[in-house]
Amino acid sequence: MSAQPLLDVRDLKVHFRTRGRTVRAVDGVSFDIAPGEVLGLVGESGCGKSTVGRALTQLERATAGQALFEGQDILSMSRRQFLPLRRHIQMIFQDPYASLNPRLTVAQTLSEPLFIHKIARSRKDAQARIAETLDLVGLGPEAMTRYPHEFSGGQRQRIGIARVMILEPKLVIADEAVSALDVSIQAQVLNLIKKLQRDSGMAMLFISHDLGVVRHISDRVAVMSAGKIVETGDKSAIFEAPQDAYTRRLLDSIPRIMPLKETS
Amino acid sequence: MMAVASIRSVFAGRTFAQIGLVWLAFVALAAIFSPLIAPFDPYEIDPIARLTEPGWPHLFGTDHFGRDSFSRALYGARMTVLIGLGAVIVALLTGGLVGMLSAYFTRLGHVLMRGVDVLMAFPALLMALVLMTLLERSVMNTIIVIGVVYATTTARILFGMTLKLKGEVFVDAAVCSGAGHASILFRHILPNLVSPLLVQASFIFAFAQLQAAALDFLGLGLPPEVPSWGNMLSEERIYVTRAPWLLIFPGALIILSVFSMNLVGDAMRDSIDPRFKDDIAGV
Amino acid sequence: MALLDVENLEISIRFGHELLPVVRGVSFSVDENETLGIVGESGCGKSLTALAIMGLLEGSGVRVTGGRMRFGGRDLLAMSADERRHIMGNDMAMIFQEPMTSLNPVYRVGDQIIEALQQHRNLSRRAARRRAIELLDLVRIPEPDSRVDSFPHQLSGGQRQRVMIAMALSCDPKLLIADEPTTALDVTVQKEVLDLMLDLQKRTGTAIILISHDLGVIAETCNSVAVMYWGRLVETAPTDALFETLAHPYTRGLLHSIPAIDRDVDWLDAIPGRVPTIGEQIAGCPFHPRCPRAESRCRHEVPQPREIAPGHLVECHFPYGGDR
Amino acid sequence: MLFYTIKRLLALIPTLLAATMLVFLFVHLIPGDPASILLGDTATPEEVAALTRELGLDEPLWTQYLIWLGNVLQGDLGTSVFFGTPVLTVIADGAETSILLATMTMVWIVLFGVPIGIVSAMNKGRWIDQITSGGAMLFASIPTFWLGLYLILLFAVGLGWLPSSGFPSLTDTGGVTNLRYLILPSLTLAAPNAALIIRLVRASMLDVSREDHVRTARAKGLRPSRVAIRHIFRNALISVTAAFGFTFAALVSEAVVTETVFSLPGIGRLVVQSILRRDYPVIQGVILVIVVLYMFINLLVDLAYARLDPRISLK
Amino acid sequence: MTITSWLKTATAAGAFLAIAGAAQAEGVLRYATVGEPPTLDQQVVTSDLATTIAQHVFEGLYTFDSSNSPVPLLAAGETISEDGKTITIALREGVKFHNGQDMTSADVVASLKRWGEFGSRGGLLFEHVESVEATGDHEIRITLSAPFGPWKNLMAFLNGGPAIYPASIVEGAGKEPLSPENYIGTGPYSFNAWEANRYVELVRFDDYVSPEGEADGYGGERVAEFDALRFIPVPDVGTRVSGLRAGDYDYAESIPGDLFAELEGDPNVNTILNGGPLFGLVFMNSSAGPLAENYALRRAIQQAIDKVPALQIAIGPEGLWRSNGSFLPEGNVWYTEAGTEAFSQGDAEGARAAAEAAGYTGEPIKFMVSTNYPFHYDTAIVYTKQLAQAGFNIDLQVYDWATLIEKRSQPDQWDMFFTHHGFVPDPILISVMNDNYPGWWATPEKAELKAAFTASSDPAERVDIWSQIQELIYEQVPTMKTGDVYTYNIASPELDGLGEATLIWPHFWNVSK
Repeated sequence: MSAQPLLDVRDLKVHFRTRGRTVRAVDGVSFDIAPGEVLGLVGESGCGKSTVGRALTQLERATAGQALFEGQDILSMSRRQFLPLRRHIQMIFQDPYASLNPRLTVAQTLSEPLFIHKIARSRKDAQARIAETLDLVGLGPEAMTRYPHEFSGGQRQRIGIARVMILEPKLVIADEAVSALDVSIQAQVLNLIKKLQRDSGMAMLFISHDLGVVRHISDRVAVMSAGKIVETGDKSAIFEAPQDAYTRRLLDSIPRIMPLKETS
Repeated sequence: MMAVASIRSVFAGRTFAQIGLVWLAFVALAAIFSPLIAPFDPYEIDPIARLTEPGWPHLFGTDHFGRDSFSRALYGARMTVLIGLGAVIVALLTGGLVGMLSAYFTRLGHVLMRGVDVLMAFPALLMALVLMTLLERSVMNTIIVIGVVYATTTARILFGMTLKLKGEVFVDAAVCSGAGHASILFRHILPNLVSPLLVQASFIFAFAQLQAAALDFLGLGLPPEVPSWGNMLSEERIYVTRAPWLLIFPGALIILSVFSMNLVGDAMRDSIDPRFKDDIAGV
Repeated sequence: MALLDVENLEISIRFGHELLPVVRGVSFSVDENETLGIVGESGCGKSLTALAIMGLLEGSGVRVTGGRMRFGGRDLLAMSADERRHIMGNDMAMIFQEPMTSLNPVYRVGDQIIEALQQHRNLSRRAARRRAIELLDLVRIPEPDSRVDSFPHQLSGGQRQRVMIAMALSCDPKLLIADEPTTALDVTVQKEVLDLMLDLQKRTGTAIILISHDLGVIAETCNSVAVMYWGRLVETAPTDALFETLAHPYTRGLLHSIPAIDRDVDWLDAIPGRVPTIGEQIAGCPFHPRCPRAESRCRHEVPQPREIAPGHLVECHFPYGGDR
Repeated sequence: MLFYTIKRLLALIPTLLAATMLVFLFVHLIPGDPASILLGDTATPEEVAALTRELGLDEPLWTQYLIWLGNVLQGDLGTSVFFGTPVLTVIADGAETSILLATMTMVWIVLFGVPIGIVSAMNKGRWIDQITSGGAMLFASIPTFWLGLYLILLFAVGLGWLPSSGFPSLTDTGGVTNLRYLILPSLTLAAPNAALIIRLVRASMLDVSREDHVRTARAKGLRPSRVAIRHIFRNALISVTAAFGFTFAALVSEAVVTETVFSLPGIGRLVVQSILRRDYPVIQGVILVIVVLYMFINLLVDLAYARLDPRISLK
Repeated sequence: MTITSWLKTATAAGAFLAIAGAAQAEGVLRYATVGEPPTLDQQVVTSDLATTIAQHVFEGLYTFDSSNSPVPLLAAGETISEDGKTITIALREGVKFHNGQDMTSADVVASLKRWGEFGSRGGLLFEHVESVEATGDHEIRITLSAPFGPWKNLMAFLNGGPAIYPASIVEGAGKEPLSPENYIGTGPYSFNAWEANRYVELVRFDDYVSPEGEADGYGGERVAEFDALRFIPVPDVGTRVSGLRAGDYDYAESIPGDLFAELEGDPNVNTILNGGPLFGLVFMNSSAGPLAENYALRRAIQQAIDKVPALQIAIGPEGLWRSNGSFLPEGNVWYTEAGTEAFSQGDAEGARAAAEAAGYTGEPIKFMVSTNYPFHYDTAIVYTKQLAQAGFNIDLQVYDWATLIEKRSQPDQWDMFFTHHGFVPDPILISVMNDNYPGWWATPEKAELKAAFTASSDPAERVDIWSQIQELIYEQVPTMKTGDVYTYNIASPELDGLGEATLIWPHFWNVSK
């Protein structure tokens, strides 16, 4: 790992005030991600893992803490200041049905970031880039003029990934990116994400509740519970020799398919 | 192409809604072509031919001015369309904008929606009454007043719907792409509100007719000489036994049109995003 | 004779004027003390099968269009609605996927259990309440005396699912159908709920049909497994046999698609293509467009179930481990 | 619950204050002045000016507002310019009719709306549903005054079964039988609103029937009627209740017309007449009372809502 | 339940309700009014409705008989001095107020004084009054500065007239109308209750002392047959008609002409014509605007209009209106055809030429009308059409009555407005004679004639002067008469003693059910 992390999160806190009560969704979380590294963030529902991702993209305002992206604190930036950095910090969402605007064609969805970040100079330029990116995620150029409802779940998630990849970001936050997909499709998309990550050398914060998926895709893993990170480490360390009691309980709970023998 | 297909799918198998649609088309045609089809000048007074029974050439009879009711009814279609569309435009433009902006900009919303709350506390007709007395009786003022009355409910509805859409993942996705406020509001949120807004518009259109008729009845609506169905009813209501046709025809026209609009709205509501169904009151 | 015998079940959905079959030719049986797992991806028809057995399809535009279902020797499809209701919740009970929404939010959980009890048992309200508390205790809800008066929203997801189980078990059913009972729960809670179900089964001998998309859950819980793909049962076998053989290419593909928890695999062996939609027309074996072993025969001929080992049925022309 | 109620009541104050200001402003912007109307045709401008001064209508608007507000806070809504009696008395006189009318209307709405809505929902798509929901929509499409006019012709003039108009107080000769004066008006008023409730009950029941817990209830082996009433309707009632606040506002609006058609001495007609007479204190008073009542009813609806839906915590 | 049995049940239920309805007290007259009167204080109010009600409660010294001549009511008789300046009026003795007190000259003097100072029409007489004093317990003396012809008519006209109140109430009372608890008069019915929006109720006054003589018009014997009179506001005319037909009211006023034939043919309804017609007036602005001093232009407007179609449309049946240019109807002593050749010409072309000659260049003429009175509105619509044909640019402004009343007091807001006038027994009472009435007609010619008119007490001379005034009205056109309208009311056939026609206001003494 390189000495300078791409993202360095220090004591991140996100608290919500609802009905006079304070909910400490994220309560002092610190981690870092090196360029090209995949950090898996795993935990059960409500542990605050998604909020970490949302805070890093300013979808949620952090209550305290720092997140240095290439040395700049992105948490303290205004919406306007953060805009140029958005290109480098992108997010893949869980629900491929909901994350695409049903009223926009694929081309419209994909061209929006291109024009906002002034990557494409012309419509033609944009078209070319979109076709290229769609190809990258395994979709044909004919997809451009179609609307999200004309695609299957797996294809929609590919579109979601294309929207991220078209900006060639340095850091991708994948929030339960494959949870809503059926097993057979999930495998395809996981393979795609892994391939794209390796090919582009982007770093990734992979948020998931599924330990198997996290193990498959991550280099390092952080385990979160009740707003705090209980254990961070190399994935083999976490999965083979968990130190924390919670991590152990989590791993023990996973149903396993024992009698696995290959016959062919 | 897509629009035609979706209209077809909305009304497929709904015989009544189809009939309603056909009727509304008639009303629209009458509104557009009334000067061409009307056999008489709707304002032409004839002291001799007062209160003539329906027949030829006065299909709907004549009123106490001796004016041809059929021609007035045809011109009345104009008022129906004008008031309906006008009220819809006023309500959606003012109320819609307030609702959308309030939901999107939370702090502004606190202030604006409070104001909407205040206005909502005034029963619709009461507010319309006071406003109409305040202004002069004119077509424009009637439209504005009815539009304003429905603006409050529209603001509420749009507030709720925008709030729901604001929480949608695709809005988050747009934010992550770097989209600005205007782009999110008008490119991402608004297009998703088009069909529920159409439904809301159809209900406003329908209720505006009843509201306008009630105002006409109370003598605070359209200027009385304007040929509108509500005026026809209200001006000639003392002739209910003396010249029953003067109440039956315009009454039936109002009921049919409001009913049709409700049927159409209802059919459209069943086809929109189920999340928004509860937001639109309708009938 | 098995407790539940499903033969050639066909379920169709009304789509405009057409009836599209969504479950076709499904046969299986369940015995007392047995746990049958039905596994498959979304839209494969596993939930509809469960609802059909339970008799809950009525009024949904989906209905049974063929086959037979016998429960305790009686033909379920020939029964009147009243007779069917007498079995529902009594001899046969069901728990559902969403514990958050499966309980009526406006009634106390105790009352909802009592309602089930009083429907089939001639109990006084006081006795029913006592029984409800016992049941809550049975499903290991802490402080059942006070929890009986809680509203569903005051309970956690896991607790709600336990209440559902308590309600389902209230009349000592012979058959319990659990449709994705743990999908909405966290893994730690999932384990507790599954353990509870098996434990109760041990005590009561209830037969269970467990429906899940999670092979792991099925493998840990069930005696036998039925794998569904696009409305058909492609492979049925005792659990051990199934995972040992993985005879159907789909079963095998499914298993290989799951990222393992205890090994590092660089690339997953994913099944290519996508699950066909309901209305699609596929000649021959429905899996052939995605099948690594497909040959021309698969494109033309619909495979029939074959027994490749005792109790191990496969719908495939060229199953793994079979004679080619 | 009590704490919540108090909190809600306090929260009403700013809204109410804004509402009073609006009422006052609107009413005073209306052209026409009470002095000229009161003095009639032959009054000289000097006389009008004198009376205007006497009525305090020559003060700046905001002074008038503050004076008025101060009096309102002390329970004094002023004196009717037209009647010369306290506004509160004038309103109280109209209240009997309006409250009885509203109550009777509500009874019809619940009596017709709820059962028909339930039957309609339980028979979704069948002829009985098509007739009831179509009929409901038709009724909601009829102008109130038109309906009232024909009801009078049929039942009062034609058949002579019911009185045509007016309402002698319950304390008048006839006592409780005087309620028959309110049958036609309340039916007129109920028609569109019952229609609304029918459709609402139907729609909410259909929505609820798609919820998971209804499947649970059916899985218990409950009779369809029990599922419909105890599980579907009970839950649908929550959203139906919310509509009652809305219905109240609609009732007030339509009561203005209905009371005019039937010449009922209620608050609705009082508003219209007072507007025509430019009786500012009465207009203000009535609107204020209605607004307060509306807010109060909304509060009641919210409280009922919370009682019906245990998920809503009032803490 | 079969259809027939359902019908039977329904009919039975209906019958029950109908019977319950008939339980209404027999001795109550239910009168459906167009609205509510502002007050019953006759001295200050000129509303016809107020007088209809109040004439049962309050009485003046004189009233009118059926030929519209003043006859004594509370007065016993009068003597007038030679020079016509001193009038001594003897009062009837034994007349009681509703509070039990005897009516004496003190009450009459106090009442007259307040009327003279604050009463709506009191000024007309009191301009000429030097003093009013009691000359005995039941005698008063009025001293005039100069002979004043119409004094008796003014005293007999109760509307805005000198109703007699107890001195204790009227002393110190000002312009402000009396409050209901002070409604104490001498009439056959006493004031009982005013339920806002619901009714005004009068009850029989048992100690009433009636004037002697056969009932004739408002004069003669008055007998209160009802226990109570209830005046119920029913503003919607359709409801008034339906209500009377359904038996909910015994009497309903102000019914549209078009329903006359139908109602007359209805055995359940009696129609009662009003004897004194009312007439529409279009006032012209003499104070500001294009019409202010331009009599030629006003005459051109007058020339353009044919009054008949408007009457046909606004009123309907021929019998209910008369295209009559005289301000007082045919048969009345004040009837004169002076100037009436200009009344209804309908000469569009002539009018166009005349207007041009008068310098009219098409500037808009603001014509205000209210919808509260349908016949105003209907007439205005017809006139507007006719004027448009003659090239006038009429800007018809439709308001509600309250707005119109406010606007008409502002000279810059209007050029013409529409109103109507009730029948009056003396032309001095016609509003256009009042210089302050909106329109503000106060030319030297008018002043001269008016002075002569009021100074004379010779009936023949007065009629002659009035004809000159009427001629002047047709010449200067301060207002345009639209024709006579004979309104009618409807009553239940059960009412006895109503007679064929009403004089001015329907009264219910000598009437029973």
